[in-house]
Amino acid sequence: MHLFDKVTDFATAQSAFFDGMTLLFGGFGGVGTPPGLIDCLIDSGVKDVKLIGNDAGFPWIGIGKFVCLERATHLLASHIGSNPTAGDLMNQGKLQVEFSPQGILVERIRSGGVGLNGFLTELSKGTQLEYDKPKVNIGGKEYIYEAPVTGDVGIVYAKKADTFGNLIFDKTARNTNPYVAMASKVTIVEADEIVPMGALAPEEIVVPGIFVKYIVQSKGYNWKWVWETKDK
Amino acid sequence: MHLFDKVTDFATAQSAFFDGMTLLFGGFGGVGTPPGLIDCLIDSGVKDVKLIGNDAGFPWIGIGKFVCLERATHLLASHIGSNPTAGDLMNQGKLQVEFSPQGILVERIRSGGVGLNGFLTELSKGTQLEYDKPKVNIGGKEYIYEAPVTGDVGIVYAKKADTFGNLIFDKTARNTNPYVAMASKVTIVEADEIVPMGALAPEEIVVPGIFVKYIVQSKGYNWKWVWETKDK
Amino acid sequence: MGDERQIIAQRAAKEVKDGMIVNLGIGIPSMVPDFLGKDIRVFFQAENGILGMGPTPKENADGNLSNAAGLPVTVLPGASYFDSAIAFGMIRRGCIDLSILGALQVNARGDLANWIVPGKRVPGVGGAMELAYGAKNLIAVMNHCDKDGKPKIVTECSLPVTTYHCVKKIITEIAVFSIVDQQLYLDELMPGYSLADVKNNTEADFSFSANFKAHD
Amino acid sequence: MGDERQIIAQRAAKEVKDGMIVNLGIGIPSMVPDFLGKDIRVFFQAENGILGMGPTPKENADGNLSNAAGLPVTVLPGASYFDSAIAFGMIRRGCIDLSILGALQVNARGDLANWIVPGKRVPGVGGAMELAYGAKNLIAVMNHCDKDGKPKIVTECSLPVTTYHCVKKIITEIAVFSIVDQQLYLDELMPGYSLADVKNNTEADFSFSANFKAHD
Repeated sequence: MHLFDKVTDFATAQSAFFDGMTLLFGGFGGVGTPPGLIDCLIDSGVKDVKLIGNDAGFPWIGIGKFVCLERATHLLASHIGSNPTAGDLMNQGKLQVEFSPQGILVERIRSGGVGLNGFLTELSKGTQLEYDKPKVNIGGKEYIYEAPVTGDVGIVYAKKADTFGNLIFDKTARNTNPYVAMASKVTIVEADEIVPMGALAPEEIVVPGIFVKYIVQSKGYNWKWVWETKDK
Repeated sequence: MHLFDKVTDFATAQSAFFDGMTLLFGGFGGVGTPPGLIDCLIDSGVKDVKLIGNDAGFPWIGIGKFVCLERATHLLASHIGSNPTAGDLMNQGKLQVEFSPQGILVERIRSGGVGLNGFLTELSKGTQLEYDKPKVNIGGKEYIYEAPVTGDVGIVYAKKADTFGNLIFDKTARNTNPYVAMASKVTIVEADEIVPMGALAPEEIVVPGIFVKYIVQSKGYNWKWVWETKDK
Repeated sequence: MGDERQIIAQRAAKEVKDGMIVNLGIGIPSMVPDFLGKDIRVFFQAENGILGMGPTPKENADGNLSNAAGLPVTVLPGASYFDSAIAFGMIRRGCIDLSILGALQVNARGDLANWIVPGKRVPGVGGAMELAYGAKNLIAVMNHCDKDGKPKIVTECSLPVTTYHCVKKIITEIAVFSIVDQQLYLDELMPGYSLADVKNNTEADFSFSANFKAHD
Repeated sequence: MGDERQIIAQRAAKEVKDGMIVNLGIGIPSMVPDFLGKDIRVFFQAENGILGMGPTPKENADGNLSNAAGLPVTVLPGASYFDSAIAFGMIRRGCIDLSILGALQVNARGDLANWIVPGKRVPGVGGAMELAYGAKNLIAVMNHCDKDGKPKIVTECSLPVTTYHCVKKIITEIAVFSIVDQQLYLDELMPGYSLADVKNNTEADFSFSANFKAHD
């Protein structure tokens, strides 16, 4: 696969998934989680997956669909409030959940994505969310060490991708996607539209293609349901 | 000054400068350092300034003009190669220079800009650039602690600003400017063009106006000289 | 109950001043914009990546334009989109003038508990910890007592704390409190409630603000 | 001298393969693009914030479009601009297939010294430390000896080290070396030079590569 043509089909993208992998997923409350790649993940049959992303989605939207299948062993997320099944699995000991403050989690993903070795913060000091994270004393003050996060595979949803993998996003579907793209060994992008190199202005590109491995054509997103279902 | 109208004149912006301040400046080899604000800084007469930015500019471009006036006591930068006067002042003990790897320096500025407490890296381990930075042992491995950086004042060059301070940049004049804007208590933006709110597409904005205090109208930039002078 | 929540939101709206950057939590806080005067121009931030949110769209909601609760929104002129790291950068950096959050418990020192009821509800912390840490001013809005009638303004939080010493004001359907230097002060009574109502329904000890007033 | 530098750049160009992401330092490395074949499609990255740099503009140079050395460039279709933090994120993350840097000294274990001559030249490290740390492959290009005729391929660096164990190949006007597992191997002689020239001008001990060849 040449540097300048990373467009492929879902079947090829699917071959990147494996049992026991750490999977980073973009999205915030389902918005911006690539729907076709979630179906592709479900269809792959892989299990024992360690999931890392903003939240557990909804049972019918985003990563939530996969979480409900009990094929994930771990979830690192900021909340699971929108997916009661995730809470049930956690209480039954079937899913190990680690909570992180939302902004700290995306910074941990970014830290991995830019090749740094984690960072210090006082944010969760003295709370349950300290867990057993290392404490570091700098200048007489104690901070929590937050480790970098990387994924074996990352799944990303973009508005447009060129064939090199330069990405732009759509409004609040951007959220964690840029850092998921940067922090994964194999980054797979589902794009609403795939365009030739040169079709995106250099200035508007949010994620340079250097971070992307595969690009697949989306069949469209489905998270308008999030609130449509709520309203009914 | 209302949240939605931060446009002012150089005289008002100048009142933000004070003796002994820590000044963050955007720019990379002079490109992207706000030329009007440098002149404004020189004209202010302030002294004992602690400077933080990518490099020492050229003697006639960027922060270099100010450095040559011997009114800075400290410079934290990745190189001073393009400004021999900076090297002379350092050797004479008139300017205390701390070198940082280029990408680590911009991450230190970013760390301050996003309200984190510094980060770990193994980058400069065992070299002179470790200085006396704290070492942190995580999981049996030793890392260098890089402290966050913030400025009392930050000077930024943008292509366009709206009156709220939303910013877009021009090509490689972007460089460190977004993080200088985020990491300074008083961020002053010199913009080539000032536009009404709504004139910039929400998607194209690189720095949200929330980080900006003052906006001044640029009289144009001058760093084409960088290489024009070299060629002669 | 629905009415009480609206009354709380209406009172909280008075704390929103012209020119502020404001972040609103889900539940009661999300009702605050309905009660803002026309002369109040503020920018609402959402931690999923918007600054400058406008009202809920009447029709043609965009699936890719929602607030942090996943509900459809619009944007005002001057709005910007950005990624979640920048969104929380703003929050931790202290760029949010006012954060209004729901709460499960607040104690007299301003400790906030709003992320977990062990063994029962485990929603997770979301962005609450960073908002509580970073906002210049944090107001907790909530019903004065929980569903079982137990006080939510307590001497010590029995629920796990989200952030210590962060709440600066509490607004309930019964009263408004301030917390200054880890001391709880009664600012005012809400319409229809008496000092006895406050005393009977508040576990934490409190003093009276210098400008305590029974009604507006 | 100018000619020698061109010969070094021409040899270095052979290491650039189709589909690579390449970062070039200032000096000799910046001449490498002049010697690439038409069938080699690569993307050049500049750490000030470009991926996909094109050739130097013939006229109408844009003052806001330069490479990391401040020299005017153009961009190719598919290029992107970004800030310096992302630029170095790419570099540390290992996205650069090949970095070609100038050097003051390289020792037999691949330690690179190229940022300071104490008491004389104090340019500062710039982005060299990160490129040396992060690039998948690092080639040092330099004259074989310094201006005083002293060998630059040394047993131990006398100058402060930029990064340890990072150089994988050394290209000079006299020879090409590889460094594998901290061992120095002579790969080939450059045109016009003999093995005696190499031995006379190289301080570090070296072995011969399995595919050592005198000339191309």
